[in-house]
Amino acid sequence: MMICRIIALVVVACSVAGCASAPSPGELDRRAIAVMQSSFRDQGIAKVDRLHQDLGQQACSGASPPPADTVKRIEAEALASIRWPAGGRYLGDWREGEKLAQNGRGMTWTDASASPKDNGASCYNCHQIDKKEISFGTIGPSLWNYGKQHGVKDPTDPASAAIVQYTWGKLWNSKAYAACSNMPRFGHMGLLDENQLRHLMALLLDPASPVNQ
Amino acid sequence: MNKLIVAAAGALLWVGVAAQAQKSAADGIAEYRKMLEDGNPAELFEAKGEALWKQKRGPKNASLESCDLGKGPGVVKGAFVELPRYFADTDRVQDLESRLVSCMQMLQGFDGAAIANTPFGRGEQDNVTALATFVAAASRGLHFDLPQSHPAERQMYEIGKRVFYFRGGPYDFACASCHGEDGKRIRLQDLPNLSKNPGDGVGFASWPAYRVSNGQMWGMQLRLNDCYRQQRFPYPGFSSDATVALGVFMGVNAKGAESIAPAIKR
Amino acid sequence: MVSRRVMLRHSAEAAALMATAGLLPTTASAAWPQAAFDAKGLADTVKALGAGAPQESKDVTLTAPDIAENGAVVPVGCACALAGVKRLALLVEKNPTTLAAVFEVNDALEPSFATRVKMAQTSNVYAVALLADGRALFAQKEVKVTLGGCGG
Amino acid sequence: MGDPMRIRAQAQGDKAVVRVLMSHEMETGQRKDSAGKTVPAWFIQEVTASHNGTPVFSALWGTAVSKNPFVLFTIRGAKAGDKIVVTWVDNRGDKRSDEATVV
Repeated sequence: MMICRIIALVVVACSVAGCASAPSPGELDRRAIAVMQSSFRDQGIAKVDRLHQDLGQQACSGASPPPADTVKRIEAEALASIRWPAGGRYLGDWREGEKLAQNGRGMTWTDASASPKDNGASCYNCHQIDKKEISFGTIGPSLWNYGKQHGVKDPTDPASAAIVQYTWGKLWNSKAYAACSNMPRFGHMGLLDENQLRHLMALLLDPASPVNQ
Repeated sequence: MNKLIVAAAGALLWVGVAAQAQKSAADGIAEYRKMLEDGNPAELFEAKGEALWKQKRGPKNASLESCDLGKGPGVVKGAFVELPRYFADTDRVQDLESRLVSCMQMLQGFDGAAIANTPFGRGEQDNVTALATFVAAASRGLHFDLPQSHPAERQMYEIGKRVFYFRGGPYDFACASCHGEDGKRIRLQDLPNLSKNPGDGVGFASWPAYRVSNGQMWGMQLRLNDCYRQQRFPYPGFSSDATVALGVFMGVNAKGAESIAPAIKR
Repeated sequence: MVSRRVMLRHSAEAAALMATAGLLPTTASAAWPQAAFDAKGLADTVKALGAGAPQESKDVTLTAPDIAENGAVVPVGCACALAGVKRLALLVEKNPTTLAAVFEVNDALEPSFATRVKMAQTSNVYAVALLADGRALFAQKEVKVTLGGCGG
Repeated sequence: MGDPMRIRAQAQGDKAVVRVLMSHEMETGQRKDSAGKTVPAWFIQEVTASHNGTPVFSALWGTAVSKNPFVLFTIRGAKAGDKIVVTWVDNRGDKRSDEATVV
């Protein structure tokens, strides 16, 4: 580790002064990592260890997607990581879900704690959900009428099991269905707890939720 | 398992239907932004920056009027649209704010490292923002054209590109998560695509900008700092290589874009 | 000439406002009508400014956006070309303090002003013209305040 | 006494449109700081302006006017070269005057 650091520093010095010959793409990759490691510091709950990438983060750090076999591996590992809800209870209270969806806070260096109870789900940042909220993002697809569009009349009906389970899985670890999804892994990364996820499930799938009117 | 895959495919095919009602909201926001353009408080910071530029200050009791921002000592007009660039005297690629700190150190005798460690909006760091606003305003209407002739400048572009796509942290975010595609929004805010040329050059060409939401003037360093905060990353150092490399990447991609800095933003 | 009239009216009004408020000003500016700035809602604020029940009128113009991207800065304007208008006021119904600003109207100025106000939430905004005969005429518009940015 | 204002006074026919930006916090007295203590109200209460020495404009403001305030008004009979002086007074008694020439 120590040796790596020293090499990194030498490399940065070289990169800043400009080297005689143009470095190779692989060499630039290494220098970029060294720049990342030297440019950040701990602040509050946001420590530099957040820059340690897992396989998926590393593979999805390019302008183009990773090779097909890597995609397959990331998705398979993510799918296997999903923890299904205790007692098979998938749905909570859509009202609580709406509050979480509106709340974009959590996990930044200005947040006091990384505990799920202090985190929002940031859904409206990227998705349309309840149509009444006009301030929504478009990075993800619209979720207006999500349950209705999927024909969910009773979420406990076995006929709805597939979409209910998919939705839980997507919230728990979005990478199970798209290796480089822009969506955070809310369950897998400990951002939200099971009950919070149930509330979001209800917002999307409960026939009584304003989303499905 | 099979059921899951079928459902996943269905969800992927199923696209949002309700974007219609948005048109009027977007028009309303456009109208609001237009109304704000008449009287941008950034002018207050521009005036303050101009006074600071000319004032004899610091341990050496000197002004910044002979500061070389890349176009020769004392040349302010046109400097902004060519930054970040390589400077031989510091042997570094520098953005506007880090170059201003170098000038404050070399000409006025300030402690550059101490300024870099000062929180945004305080003490000399606040003055750096005002100075950056003044320098940027002198290039309003000019078009971005960052130099890429020095090897260090070309290398910083390549590193900046990799920093831009670097995905990490508890939310798996990279700069590219929000700024890698055309026509996206967070909430109601349009997200400029900063990944290519031509792209939304105006995303780079608007900062320093006056932030309506908190009444603060933000330079590019603070803009990037708060992007990284929202990205749930650790804290980027002021004028660190990662932030300067991003400046080169975005600035080169903004080639040809007209500078509207200092702008007014949400 | 104008100067004398304006000055005279200023001091007379200051006295009247203080009398209406029924208390000594606790602020630096003697003319500042504390009671009017403490009042809640359109009717009470207009009353505290010494005018009668407010009437909606097409002769008053309010300029405000339909949607504000941020409630911290909402551009608003008021105008009224009727004879006898003494003051123009801008009000935000659901703010902790309804009254935002009062502009004196006189012959030296166009009876039209613009500024920016803070809005705590989506609310009705009013432009109120206060006339010499004690009448208060107003125009209103709902301005939506949206949540913006990443919200964190 | 605060930082200088920015005053733009532009002649338009027989009038001059005056745009003023003031540097001021405009604290509402409703906000709490990071330690949870209420930040006391601190805001401009009165803005006045004169045209060649004659008072023409007067406004009373509350805490709802935005930080770094902007105001626009139009003076009749003003022409290029005329002097406009704008003055603000805040609730602490701080005061600032700045001058501009109609262009």
